[in-house]
Amino acid sequence: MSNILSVMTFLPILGVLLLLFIPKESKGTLRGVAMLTTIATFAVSLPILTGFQTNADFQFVENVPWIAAGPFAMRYNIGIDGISLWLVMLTTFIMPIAVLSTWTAVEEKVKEYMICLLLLETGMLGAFISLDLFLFYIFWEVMLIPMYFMIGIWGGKNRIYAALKFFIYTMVGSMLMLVALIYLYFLGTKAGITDFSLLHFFDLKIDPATQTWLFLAFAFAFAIKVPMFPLHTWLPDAHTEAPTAGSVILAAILLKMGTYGYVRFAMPLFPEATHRFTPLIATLAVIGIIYAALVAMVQEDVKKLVAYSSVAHLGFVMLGVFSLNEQGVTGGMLQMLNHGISTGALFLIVGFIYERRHTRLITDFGGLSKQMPIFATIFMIVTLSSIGLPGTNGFVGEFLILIGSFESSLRWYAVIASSGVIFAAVYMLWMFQRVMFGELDNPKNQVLADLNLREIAIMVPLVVLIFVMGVYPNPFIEKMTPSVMKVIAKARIEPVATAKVVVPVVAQPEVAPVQPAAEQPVTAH
Amino acid sequence: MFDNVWLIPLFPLIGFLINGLLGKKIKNETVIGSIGAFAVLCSFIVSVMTFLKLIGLPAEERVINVKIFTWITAGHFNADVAFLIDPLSCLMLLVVTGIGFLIHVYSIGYMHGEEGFYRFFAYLNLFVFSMLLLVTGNNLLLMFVGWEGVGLCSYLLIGYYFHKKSAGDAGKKAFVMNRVGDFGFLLGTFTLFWYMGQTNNIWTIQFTELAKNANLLPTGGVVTVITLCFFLGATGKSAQIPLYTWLPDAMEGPTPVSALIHAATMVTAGVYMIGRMSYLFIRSPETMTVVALVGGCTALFAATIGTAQNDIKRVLAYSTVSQLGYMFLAMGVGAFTAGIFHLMTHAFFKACLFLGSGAVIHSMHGALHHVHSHDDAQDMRNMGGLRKHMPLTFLTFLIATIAIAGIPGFSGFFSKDEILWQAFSNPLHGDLNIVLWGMGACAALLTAFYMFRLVFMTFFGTCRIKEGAEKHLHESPMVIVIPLLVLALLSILGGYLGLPKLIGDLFGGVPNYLDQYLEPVFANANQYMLAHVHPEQHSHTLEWGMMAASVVIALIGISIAALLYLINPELPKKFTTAFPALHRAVYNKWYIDELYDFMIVNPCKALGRFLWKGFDVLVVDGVVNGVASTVMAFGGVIRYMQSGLIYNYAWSMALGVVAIVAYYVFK
Amino acid sequence: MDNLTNYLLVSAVLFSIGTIGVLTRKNAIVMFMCIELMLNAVNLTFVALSRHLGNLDGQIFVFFIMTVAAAEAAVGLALFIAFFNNRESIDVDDANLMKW
Amino acid sequence: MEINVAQLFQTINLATIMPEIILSVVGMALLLVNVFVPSKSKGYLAWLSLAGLVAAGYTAACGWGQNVDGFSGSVVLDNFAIFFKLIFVIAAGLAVLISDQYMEREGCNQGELYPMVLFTTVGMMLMASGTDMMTIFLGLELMSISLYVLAGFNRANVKSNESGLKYFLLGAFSTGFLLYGMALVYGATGYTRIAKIAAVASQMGQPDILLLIGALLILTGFAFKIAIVPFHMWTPDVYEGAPTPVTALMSAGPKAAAFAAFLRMFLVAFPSMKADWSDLLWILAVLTMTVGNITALRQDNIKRMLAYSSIAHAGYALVGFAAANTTGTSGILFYMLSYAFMNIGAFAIVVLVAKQGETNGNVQDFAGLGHKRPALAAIMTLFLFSLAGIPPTAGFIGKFYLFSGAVEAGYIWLAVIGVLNSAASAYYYLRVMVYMYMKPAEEEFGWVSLTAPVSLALLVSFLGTLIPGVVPSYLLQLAQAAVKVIS
Amino acid sequence: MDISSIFFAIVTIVAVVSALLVVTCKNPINSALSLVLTFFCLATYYAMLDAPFMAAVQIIVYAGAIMVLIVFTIMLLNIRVDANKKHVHQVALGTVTGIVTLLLSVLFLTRGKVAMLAGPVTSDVINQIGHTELIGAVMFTDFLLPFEVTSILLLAAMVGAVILAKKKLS
Repeated sequence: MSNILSVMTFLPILGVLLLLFIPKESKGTLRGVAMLTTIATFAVSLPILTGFQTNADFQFVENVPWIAAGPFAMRYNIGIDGISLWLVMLTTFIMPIAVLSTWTAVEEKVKEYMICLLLLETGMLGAFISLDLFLFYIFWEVMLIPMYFMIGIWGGKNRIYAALKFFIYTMVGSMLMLVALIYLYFLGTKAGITDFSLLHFFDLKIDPATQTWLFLAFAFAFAIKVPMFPLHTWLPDAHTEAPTAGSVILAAILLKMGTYGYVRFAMPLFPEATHRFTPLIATLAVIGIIYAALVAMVQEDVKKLVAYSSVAHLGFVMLGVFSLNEQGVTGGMLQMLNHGISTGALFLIVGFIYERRHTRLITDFGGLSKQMPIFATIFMIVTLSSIGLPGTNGFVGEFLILIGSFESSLRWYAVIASSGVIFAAVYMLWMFQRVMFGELDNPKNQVLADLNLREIAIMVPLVVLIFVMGVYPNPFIEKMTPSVMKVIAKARIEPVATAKVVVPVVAQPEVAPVQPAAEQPVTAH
Repeated sequence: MFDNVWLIPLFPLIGFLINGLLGKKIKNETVIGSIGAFAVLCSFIVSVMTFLKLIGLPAEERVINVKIFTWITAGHFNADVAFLIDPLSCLMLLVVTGIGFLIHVYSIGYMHGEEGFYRFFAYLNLFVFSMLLLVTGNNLLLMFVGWEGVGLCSYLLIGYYFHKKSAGDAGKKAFVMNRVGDFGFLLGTFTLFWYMGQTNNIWTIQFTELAKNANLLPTGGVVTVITLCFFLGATGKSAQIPLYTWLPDAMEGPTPVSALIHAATMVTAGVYMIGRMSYLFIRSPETMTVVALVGGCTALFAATIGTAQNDIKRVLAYSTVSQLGYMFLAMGVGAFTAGIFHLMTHAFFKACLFLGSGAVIHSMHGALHHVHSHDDAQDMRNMGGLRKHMPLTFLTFLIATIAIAGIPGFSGFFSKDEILWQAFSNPLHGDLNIVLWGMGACAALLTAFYMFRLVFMTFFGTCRIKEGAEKHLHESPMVIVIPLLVLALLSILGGYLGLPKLIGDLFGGVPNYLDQYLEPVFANANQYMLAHVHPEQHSHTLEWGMMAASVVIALIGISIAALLYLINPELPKKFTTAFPALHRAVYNKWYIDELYDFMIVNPCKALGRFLWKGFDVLVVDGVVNGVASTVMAFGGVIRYMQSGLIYNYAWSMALGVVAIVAYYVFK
Repeated sequence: MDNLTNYLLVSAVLFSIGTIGVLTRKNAIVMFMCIELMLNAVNLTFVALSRHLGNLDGQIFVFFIMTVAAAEAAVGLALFIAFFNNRESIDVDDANLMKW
Repeated sequence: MEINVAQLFQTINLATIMPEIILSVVGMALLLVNVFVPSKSKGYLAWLSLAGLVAAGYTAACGWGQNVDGFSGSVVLDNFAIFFKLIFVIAAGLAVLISDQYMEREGCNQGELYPMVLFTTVGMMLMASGTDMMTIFLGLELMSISLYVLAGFNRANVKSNESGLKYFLLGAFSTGFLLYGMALVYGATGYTRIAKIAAVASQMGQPDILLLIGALLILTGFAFKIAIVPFHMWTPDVYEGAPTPVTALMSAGPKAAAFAAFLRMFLVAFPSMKADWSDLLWILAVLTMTVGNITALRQDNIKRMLAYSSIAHAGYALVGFAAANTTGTSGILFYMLSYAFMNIGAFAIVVLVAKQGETNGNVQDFAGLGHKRPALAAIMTLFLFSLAGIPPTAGFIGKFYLFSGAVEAGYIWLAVIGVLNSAASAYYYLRVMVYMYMKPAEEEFGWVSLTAPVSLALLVSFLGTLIPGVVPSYLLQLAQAAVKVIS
Repeated sequence: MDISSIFFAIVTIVAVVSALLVVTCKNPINSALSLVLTFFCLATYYAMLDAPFMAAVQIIVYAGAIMVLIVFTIMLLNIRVDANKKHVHQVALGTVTGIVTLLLSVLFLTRGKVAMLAGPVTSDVINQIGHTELIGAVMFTDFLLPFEVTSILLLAAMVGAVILAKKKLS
């Protein structure tokens, strides 16, 4: 099947069409169809994973003309490489879980809800597989719409504010990116590029001043999505108000768009600017890590706390990605997946207790461990994954990021970022303690039921992945390595000869001569 | 040959999985306990076999890496899941699995009837697994896995009684403080990896590789930074100044946990780690000084606090901190073997002490329960005269106490004396030696004092327990007593593994087995030391003299304790009334916790709150919403230009025309 | 040439007076008359220019402007009447239901 | 002066104005038919006029690519004109389709509406086709006078009166400036034919001040029709007061027509002064976008909101004009077409939701539409997203080309201001959605009757908004071909 | 200063004064009558500019048709004198704007150059062939289309006027 990517991407749309013909009263059928659609999408995505060749090329490519008018030529050009592969897999994997998570939480307007979810899936998959800048932009914007509705219609008390804030915040960024995109295209046409295909632009030489502006525009859009300090304030609102599935998708996948955007577009397209802005971005990332941790510490709302923890985690991702060496970028990519899984799981967990108690205030809970041991166990595991305990997925990513950035010019940033490890433990464990430990003194909490089978079924795949990725991350790393190397090769500016050479560039131990230890003069008397 | 090493951590892991996943279904305590204990026993057996195999090898071949699978590869960073079998790790394996097994057995009795029994054993097994990873991991990262893993288990086990707020707090405190240390560990790892790679193009975090290439490292400088980072990690895990405060609080956990984790094994991880990387530490004299001073200070400082505590476990906890200080003192003066030696003997007698105190508490608790009293079962002021009721426990406890006090013939004497002698004689720190020795000696005095204070208050004198409860006090079941006996035995015998040459010579050249055994591990460090510092030759007389001095010191301490708590129990009260401020300060642990709260915890929270309400909400969102509302306000103003009056509209048009025309006319 | 400029200036004066009228009066009919005045000023410009340029295009234009003016007058006055029917006024101040 | 009649007839070439002829004839016929149609069945007139429009559109489309002129060069039927004529036909057709229901509800179901719509369309077509200032002027006046009438059509309604009155007075006032400008251009060049003006202007080198001022005054005249700040003041009031179908037509048709004439005059006659006027358009574009959007933020009446938004949209289109390159101008064409679909579609929904007497026309009254009439709400959502410029809609593609034009011409800051405006505008479009989906209905919806013509209008505008958003290539190529003849 | 200049000056004074009266008269009827006077002045100008046909049309269409319509409407609506609402600001702003307009016009009119076309239609030609005939020849050849469009325009205006001015709907 040569068009498997298209099939995967547009399968949810098929589901939407099906949903349209189901009366809105038969909620069970609606949920079932949505569930089946997402599972089918996941099933379709599996051959992509198995058929993926471990090399740096784009695979499963489809490339047909789409728009051609005036100076522009857009193509329906899609494909995946090691970088997008896992994000696509993450998306298809999370979606059934998201659908399942709302089985009982959403009772109103089920039809619209499911339609939104499926549209969102198409949008996200499309954005990950687009190799045409214009196509990417389209999907990028399309994603906003269902998310906007999900927050606005099924959200909490302050949902309208949150939805509008989310939408307009993101739109401001992406609109500037659009201008940059157009400008880039016209730069390209002068160099003989005839369409929007990303691959063509990789080879485009752009003068540094122009790069700066273009990079800023792209980076701004992505930074909002990531979100990076200080553009993060939409996130806590959006997360707090969104329904569970919305938060899960937002955290697990949507935020990755930002970091993915950096890796896929901003960095390889504008290497000089990347080089120039690395300190700035690293600074913001590190501030984000510490800042979000401090703020998360004093949150009273569990969901908001998790939302701020997202900001911190993505700070790590940014730091890793901008360290521009294999460890850092690989770590960043891994951390994206990890964050998707663990923070997604955290939001699900918050959703579980919210569904039971209709409150998310930490002070309303306490001692739940006694009443809900299975829940407590899963919550604990996810919490640990989130604070990056070795053996869980969170650790591998974080460690690689830190070691990568430490090795690069971002050494001091890495030092400060490492302290985020402490803060993460503080706020997560404190929250865990306040919710799960202590006396079970609230009568409302004394009657809570433990997780039911459906909820366990939602969490088990995530928990399994948490450990699999923590204990045996190599398969994940291997598939992305060639692509990561390619990105680095494109985005990296070799230090000028006169500059102080500090770090040997991607030294290959087996090739580079290793001086035998014995020949070293031993300082002896 | 060592292919089955992976079994060692595997058994506890299996035990953990079985108990953790199925424990709730199993329900039968005996089965659960047996699974837990058996898993560790299996590990112990494999460890013993491994040990035997290892000593069967020539000394120079006793370093074996066993790779299981590649864990992480990214660029030139590579970390395997692989085990390092060498004398040091083997010794630790034996200690961990051996004592671990005893404590598992003990726990079956001790934890009887507790809610979440299966959980306890699952955690305990997980802990053993993590600890085994820590000691056998052949690279820094795998060690770190164990390092954090034991921290986690410690957290889980401290918070075992999660419904108690204090337990939750203590667990969190332990984890966070450990994390501070881990931060140091990580930084150390990064710096080492980067520096080694950058200067020598050796990109590795594997211990044997690092050891092989340690000669490439300079003295001081970067190595100081690296080692200080690692030492920060060690202070966290091993409860040294400044990160020691979590350990006393950790006594919120069940007593077996205190024995296993917070006395015998986990807290020694820092010492082990320094031993493991002795070749690094020795290359930074500055760090060595820091280690020695911190160790000495901690030993002394914790001991002072220990003198004023009334909670039986707290006394032991401060004693642990203090003893760990000794170990660091040893490491800091370059007496690595002595440090490890003390680690081992301490594991024996401190486990014994904790388990003994557990037995006491158990008994007290039962008795108090019978009379429906809410008195604190751990408060020594409620105890006294228990000797009669729990003779076996008393016996083992006394043996362990003598051992820790440093009475000749018992294990503690040998190890502690070795440390004091090294502190005094090792030329590494020059004139600082006297200070270091002095601190050690004072700590020894205090140790003897507060330990015997504990014994006297608990087992001697009149029984101060609530009326009617005394008759319910009884000796513990065999499942508890047997481990005590074994440990007491070890507390006596353990010392003879590392007889000082001086004494060994007395008995016809009995060698210092431990020294010989560990020699290959510290060879690199020792060689370096030999090459760089010139040991002064000390006369045997001096050495004998020092030994005698330490015995005298111990005896003085015991005497004072006897005087104050046995002979004239009114004296302490007088003393406290005479110096109320001092007593209060010591009793309240020199207010260090409060200081930390004031200096770090509260400012952090305040900062967090400020950033949230002040920056996030006010500034960032203020700007965002401000822009929005400014635009909206503009809209509100501009719309009023739309007056609805035609002549206004016409005027606007005319003005537009005039403006445009004027611009071009005057251009 | 001078002759032409004079005409153009006169028409500019008339045009400006018309503009002032539109801007200052409130009676819709008077406003409309002022607009007619403006159109006439333009007409004068056209005719003068046409005469000067020696082609008749300008005058034809004026012819059409007059037609349009007539049509506008018809429609405009009808609108005034319709407005007056509802509001009993032809003052533009009264055309103020819709604003902001 | 002898007139050679045979030669005259050769130059006339009636085919060039065949669409106009058809519409005029149908209009006049409808005036007659109207007398015999009972007032309850005026809907037939709608279908008849639709047929006329389709025929006119078809005739126009048949002339694609031929680029013939007629009436000795005072009119032309080229691709540019045809593209615009199709826009007018679509706008008028959609307006006609949504009229019957509205007029019946408002109790002013007079058959004359349809001929007036056709006449105004004729006017627009002449503006697009005119190559002589006189033709353009007369087209403009035909369009305007018919629109004055249409704006005040509901003569029992005070707001409608007021709307007509304001539109008329201000329109006539702006005509004064337009004419003065034309007079000056005539004086400076000696001609009224655009081609000849262009010939004279291009030889001038440094453009004469008279010509320049003339061009600027003409600009202000068109600016009034397009509703460019500061000539926009009439728009909200007139849009609010006019009968909704008329507002729909007004927002799409005349704007496009004015752009057609504007583009033709400036790109054909005054390209030599491009440096002068494109800077001005830059400023006007910024002003127009910003004022339109910012004011729209605070509107509750949805017609008024859409009126302000139409000002903003004029600003976006001006961005393309300021760029004055093929990308930008073809963007204007595409945008005007999409705008006709999406805006009239939105007005159609407004017609449906409103109650008798134009009550229920506030944003708040849309509360709960999403539950009660999900399909309607969904369609409205598409229109709003398109207006906000969010893919995959025609509105987005249009904006993309407009801003691309600006970027291509080096007006990057203009594009940036444009997109920021676009983002700000999202707020008030989203606000409608907020009410539709996120707030419960405050009172029960009346039975929103969906008659066949309105359904057709909605379907057409829905498809017209969505399809060019997904596969815009063909239309864009047409627009490119259309602007080729004037650039 | 020759006689035609003096005549021009007189007509100009009358035209400007009557135009000013249109603007300033409180009573619409007076404004209307003043406007008629202005129209006559313009007709005079046209005559002076060798455009007798335009002069005639000016009188017939403007003074005759349009003004009658306006006056008729004024009478029909029985409009009284402007209700004296204060609107000083508006008057001031409007006047200033108008004066600026005038100044600007003067500036660009005096600075601008009118095309030097020297077309075929000179006063000799006009005298020879006749103004009306000349107009007719151009109008029905070059400007046939606009002429035809005016028919539709007038039709639309007529229909519109009828619709709008009908009695109130019942």
